[in-house]
Amino acid sequence: MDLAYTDDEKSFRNTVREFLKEKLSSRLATKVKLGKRLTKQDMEEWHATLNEKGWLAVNWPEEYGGTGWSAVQKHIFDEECWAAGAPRTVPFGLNMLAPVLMKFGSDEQKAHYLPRILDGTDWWCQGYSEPGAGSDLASLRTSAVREGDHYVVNGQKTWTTLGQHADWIFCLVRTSSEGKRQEGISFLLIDMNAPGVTVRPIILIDGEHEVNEIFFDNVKVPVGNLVGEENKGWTYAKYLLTHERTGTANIGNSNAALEKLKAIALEQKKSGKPLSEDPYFAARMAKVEIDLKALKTTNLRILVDADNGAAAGPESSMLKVKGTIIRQELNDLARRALGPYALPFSSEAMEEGYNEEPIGPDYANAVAAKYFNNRKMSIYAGSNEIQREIITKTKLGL
Amino acid sequence: MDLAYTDDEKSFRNTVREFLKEKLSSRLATKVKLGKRLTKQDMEEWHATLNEKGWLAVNWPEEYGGTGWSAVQKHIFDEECWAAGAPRTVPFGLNMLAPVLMKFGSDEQKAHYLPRILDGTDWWCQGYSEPGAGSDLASLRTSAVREGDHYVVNGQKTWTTLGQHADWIFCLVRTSSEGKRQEGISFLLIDMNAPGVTVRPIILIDGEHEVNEIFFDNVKVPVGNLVGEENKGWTYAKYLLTHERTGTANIGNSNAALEKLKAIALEQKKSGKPLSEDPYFAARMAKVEIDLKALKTTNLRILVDADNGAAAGPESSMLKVKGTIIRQELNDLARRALGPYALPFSSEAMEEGYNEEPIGPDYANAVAAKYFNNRKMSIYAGSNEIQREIITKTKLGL
Amino acid sequence: MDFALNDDRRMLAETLERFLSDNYDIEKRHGFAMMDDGFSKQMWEKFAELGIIGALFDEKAGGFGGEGADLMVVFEALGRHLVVEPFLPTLMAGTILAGAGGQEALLEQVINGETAIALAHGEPSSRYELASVSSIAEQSGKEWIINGDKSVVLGGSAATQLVVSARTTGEADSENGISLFLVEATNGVTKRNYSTINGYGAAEIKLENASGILLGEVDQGYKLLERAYAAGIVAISAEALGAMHVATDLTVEYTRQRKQFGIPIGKFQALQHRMADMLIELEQMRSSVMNAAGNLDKDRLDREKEISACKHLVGTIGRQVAEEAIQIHGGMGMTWEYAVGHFAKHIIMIDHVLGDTDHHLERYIALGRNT
Amino acid sequence: MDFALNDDRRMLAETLERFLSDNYDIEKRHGFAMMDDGFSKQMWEKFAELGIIGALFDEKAGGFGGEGADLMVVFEALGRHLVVEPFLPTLMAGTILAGAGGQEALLEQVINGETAIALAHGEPSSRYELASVSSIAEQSGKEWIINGDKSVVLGGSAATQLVVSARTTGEADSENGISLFLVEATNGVTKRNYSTINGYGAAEIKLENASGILLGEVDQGYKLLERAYAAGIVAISAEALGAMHVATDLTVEYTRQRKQFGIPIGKFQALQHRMADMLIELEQMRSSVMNAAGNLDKDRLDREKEISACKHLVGTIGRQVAEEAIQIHGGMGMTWEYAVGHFAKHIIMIDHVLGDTDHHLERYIALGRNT
Repeated sequence: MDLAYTDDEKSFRNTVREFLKEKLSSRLATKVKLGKRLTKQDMEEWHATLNEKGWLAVNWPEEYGGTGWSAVQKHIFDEECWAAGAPRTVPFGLNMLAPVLMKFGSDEQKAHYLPRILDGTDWWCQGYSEPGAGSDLASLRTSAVREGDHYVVNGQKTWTTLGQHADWIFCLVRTSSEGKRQEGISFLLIDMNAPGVTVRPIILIDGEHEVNEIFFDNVKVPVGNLVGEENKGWTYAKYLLTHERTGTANIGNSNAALEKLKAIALEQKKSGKPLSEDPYFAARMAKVEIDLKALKTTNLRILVDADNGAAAGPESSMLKVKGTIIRQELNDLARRALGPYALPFSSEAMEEGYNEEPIGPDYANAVAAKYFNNRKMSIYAGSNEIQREIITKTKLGL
Repeated sequence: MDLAYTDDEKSFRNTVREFLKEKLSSRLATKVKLGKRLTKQDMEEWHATLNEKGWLAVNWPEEYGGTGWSAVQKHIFDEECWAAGAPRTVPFGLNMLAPVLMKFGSDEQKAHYLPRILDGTDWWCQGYSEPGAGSDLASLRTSAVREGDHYVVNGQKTWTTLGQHADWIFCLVRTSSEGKRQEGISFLLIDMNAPGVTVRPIILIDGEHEVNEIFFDNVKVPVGNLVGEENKGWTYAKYLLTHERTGTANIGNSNAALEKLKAIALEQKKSGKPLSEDPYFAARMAKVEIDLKALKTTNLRILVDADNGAAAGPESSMLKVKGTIIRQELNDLARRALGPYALPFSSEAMEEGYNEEPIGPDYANAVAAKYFNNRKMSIYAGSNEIQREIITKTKLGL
Repeated sequence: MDFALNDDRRMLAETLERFLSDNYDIEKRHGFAMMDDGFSKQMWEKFAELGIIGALFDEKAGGFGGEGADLMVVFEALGRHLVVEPFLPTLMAGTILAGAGGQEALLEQVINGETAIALAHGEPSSRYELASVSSIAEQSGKEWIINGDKSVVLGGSAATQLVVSARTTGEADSENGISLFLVEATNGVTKRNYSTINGYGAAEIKLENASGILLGEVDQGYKLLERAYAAGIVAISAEALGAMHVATDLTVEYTRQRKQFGIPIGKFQALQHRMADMLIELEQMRSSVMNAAGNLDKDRLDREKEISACKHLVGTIGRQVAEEAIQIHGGMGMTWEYAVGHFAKHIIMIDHVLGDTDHHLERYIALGRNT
Repeated sequence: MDFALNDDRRMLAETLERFLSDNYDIEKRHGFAMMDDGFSKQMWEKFAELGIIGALFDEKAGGFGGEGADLMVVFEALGRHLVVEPFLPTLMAGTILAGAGGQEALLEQVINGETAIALAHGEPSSRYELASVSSIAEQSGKEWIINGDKSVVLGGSAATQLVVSARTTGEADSENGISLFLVEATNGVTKRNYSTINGYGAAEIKLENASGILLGEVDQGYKLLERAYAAGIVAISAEALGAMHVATDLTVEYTRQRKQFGIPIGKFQALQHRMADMLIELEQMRSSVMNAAGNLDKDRLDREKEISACKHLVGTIGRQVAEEAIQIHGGMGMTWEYAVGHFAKHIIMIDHVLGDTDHHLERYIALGRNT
């Protein structure tokens, strides 16, 4: 048992830090740190920067152009990126589709799609949830009917994050209604520009356009866009769920949020003294810091185990639940730290070009909005309720 | 809307307070305040004192020798008794059996049993739970088979509080296995001295003998001891559950515990200053005080509504859940306030006669034990889980 | 002890509830919030006609209410519909005008809905400290000249008359030496208007040699302020209660309708237990609002302890109810289109108005030390 | 970064676990706790034979362990069986003897199980403050004469040699001026022995002109104490972790067996979700114990922050796990006969040993200010 980083790991951290110092523009870092709205171009710019360095696909094996990093390296990279204010990478192509293609896709699919994810040619989004199929994903109804060398797709997907930017969507669709509900599902790649695909924005309570509904009206999809075998899509989707564990715990994100919170609590004054010296507020900050410290170790333990070939268990569910609890508590403390200045909100001030004087401190505008926006964290990607089911069911075997 | 006590209510409080000053022995009050073990004689003594004044049966109508008090009067009486350190009255005969007898018992039963509850001739205990029938009470299996003018009872009851002192037990027994499980249950009064009744103590984690198992081995019970109709016992038991709402919220008990906690926190020093001045501890005390303040009003609102004839809803479940949360939090704070002196424990020091010098402060010995003992509050009388079911099911109607 | 409403108040409650049910659905509400100054002047006039503004003030002040129970009834209904019209600023500034005396004509205009007023008290560095006033007022002949910055002035955007606190003597955080002034929002008053994240009109206000009329006695403004804050806290807490009620009802109803795995999600025990806790806390919240409302005209210490207890619970129970309402709704709870998210947003942001849950917990403890 | 145990430690863990499984069921444990001084001398000798006492100390001190990871392995196993023998007092007093140097002969006896030692540090009014020492030591020739009261001395009942803290200079709560002494528990030492509520032997100790041998340097005892407390906290936290593990496992298993309404209660979703939270927090607890153990020999500030973080979590997670374990068991969890209540009791009472959850939260904050 040795909890210290090795010299190699320390030097890796320095390399990452220097890269970020050199290549992450202060324009982007400022936007991220002030919680401003990122444009499609912002995200593409950052992907390109990472790809140039060969650091975009941190979870891919080297043979496909990935970094081949260890779990600890990925963790360090994630921490440093968040600390520097780098935008997060868009996960749909990189971390969700790619592993499925690598494991179940044809050679042609791999050769065609993977490089285009890296070089930014294709922006992917995810088509899993439907209005009637949230936690109960297997009840999905979007249908794909084989007609010659095409499938004809009809139905609706929802909660599709950043779908408004996407060139492609990977979908779970129903290709059969026989057998168990899980058995008739297939994994299909659909061109967002195909006739019959419509995108409708969903506006969230903080006023942001982040998710979408996607409608399919007799959309023709070439048979070659099927991944793996017909009616086996559920297996592929489940593979993904247990496969990808980096990032579930939100460590880097929470680290950065904690640092920001500390800065706010130092600057905000309560009866003339920094809020961070208020015993009650300090206690709440310390509690979440202590939780985060423990989760960092839990996360690394699980990642290192996974690197060493440990079978996937309910661990990623644990990381998801605790990670979002911590992140959301940090959101709550940040809005609370602002006092009355949590109230004013200007949507225009979320844009880069905005240069009026801020109302209250310059870091205040996005804080309450972010609190509301991040309520999604305990809902998406398998709600915390579903994660708790997975944890106990694995343990109880009932 | 007027939240102030009326002049009549204020003067009633004074009358109660003077009675307690005069009639509650300092011997008993000291035992209660130090959390010492009460003997059967202690409890009988206090019952007799109350009965002499006509204040024993606070929930009974006057025609049966009760006080006929309003909800607010009962609340005031309860608060004052706890504040003065009076023992709580033993509820099994007074508040559990009596209302059932009054509503469903025969005239003979009422005439025979009710006066004997008041004058202390009969000590009652309750025979509901069984090893296999806790929250799922309807699955009880103790059987009563009619043979001539007797029932023959076989089976086992458990968690019978103070059953070791009891002369009589009122039981739910199975008299039929036909129809729904609830339909074959009867309400039977059984003499604890009848041949075939055995009492086995259950020792709790704090070392106390408070609950018992009761075994029935071919116990002959006269048919006249059946309350109401055969196979209708479930109705009577349910009547009781929704009927009796005074006391569910534990207001008087929690009031007294809060005052005791404040006294401990004032006397215990942390870095030379009273613990009550520690911001973090003070915050936790204030939180529970604020919760209790609100619950006091919730309780009175519900009791006054009930006095005014409001139908029973899930309110008593709400009072039970929140009341026990508050009481248990007070237990937690009290043990915490003691610091290292929560650790020493002497069972002998729980006795009245003990007069060695205490280890640590004299109020310390029972505090941790009480914390553990009171974990029962969220388990007994319908666990808090069951209460939550009742609340939502009533509200959702699903 | 009596927890029931008298007939007048029951009628007031029914009138207001009926009016809001007919005229104030969530879509209309969003529309009103988007108007100039963040509310509908037409609705405001209708509220005046219905006597709702008058219900905030007692007869001496030209109204026909003004007790804690009146505030509770009115604001709970406002909270059930997320009403954006400036009731809270009107109540707070009006309470000071009434307490100071001599402003009957202005109050009449206010009650008629003709003049909008607001209380400009908080400052950029005062956080929630009531006695923290750095703005300065100096006497110049019969007039007072005021300089200072006022921040997050709710209703400040619309108000043409401002009640302004300023220091006439003492240290920046002393209770003594605060005076109150009536200031016309014209010469020497610069407003920067904006909307709060939950949709209410507010302003940052700069006073540069603004002239004001003294309200009440010089240096003695703190008492009037504290009383206005007490009324404001009863009101905003009742408003929060109303919003929590709707958020809980929407949630319970949603779980009856929404199916997953073929059954209503309301049948899932984990959700049932959490909703049970919401329902329990909602009753606690109602009790606490009653305690605060019922003590509004009692001794200062009794009043202020109940006030701080109540506002503390608004923050904690509010957070629980708002977050659970969103979580149990799932994605739907996150959308602009569906109502529940707006209720949650308002409940949470009320924690930032008139002192948050931590502030009032600390204040409750401090008040306890004085007994 | 490596979270695995090396082979030696894995063997140690297996040996100890096997021994305890064979010899230390809950009935036997209750028997040992009822013996004189609250433990079994025979078991203590066997532990010595197995080398478990030696595993607490490094080679310089005559042991073959003593790192954080050794403590974690040993005490987690002890916690899984609620072992009542005086490992914690031995570790803490022994760490001071080893740190002070010159006590190799005594340490050898300790490691062989021949001599029982304990650390007599806490005083009736010191609560959890490490620097709060009012006992006084004065030099008289080569000897030191000590007077004072020591309270809740774990293992004090059995110990024949005591490590005693006393003030040789400075104010009653100053870190500077504390010295440590080895005191034979005979002349001038009066013990009042008792059992803690969770079944461990302890004593109130009065020192009246007791004579002691100085350990380490005069006035410089605080550092040794802090290091001994750090080791003690790693140990007792690992012990708590072991007990929490069993409490959780018993609970999960109980819900698989126990039926209500015809189905195992483990199928009830509300309980499932709460058990999921227990399991999550148990992993957090393990991580935190690892963080503390892994930093035991690092820089003081790193070490102490991890130590206080860990002990804070022992209090909060411990309370959650213990209370849920009882609650989910229902009445069974309350009985002396069934094991889970005893685990819950031990977990809760550990919060009162070496500083509780609030104390360590505050300490963690204070340590953070020093960075």
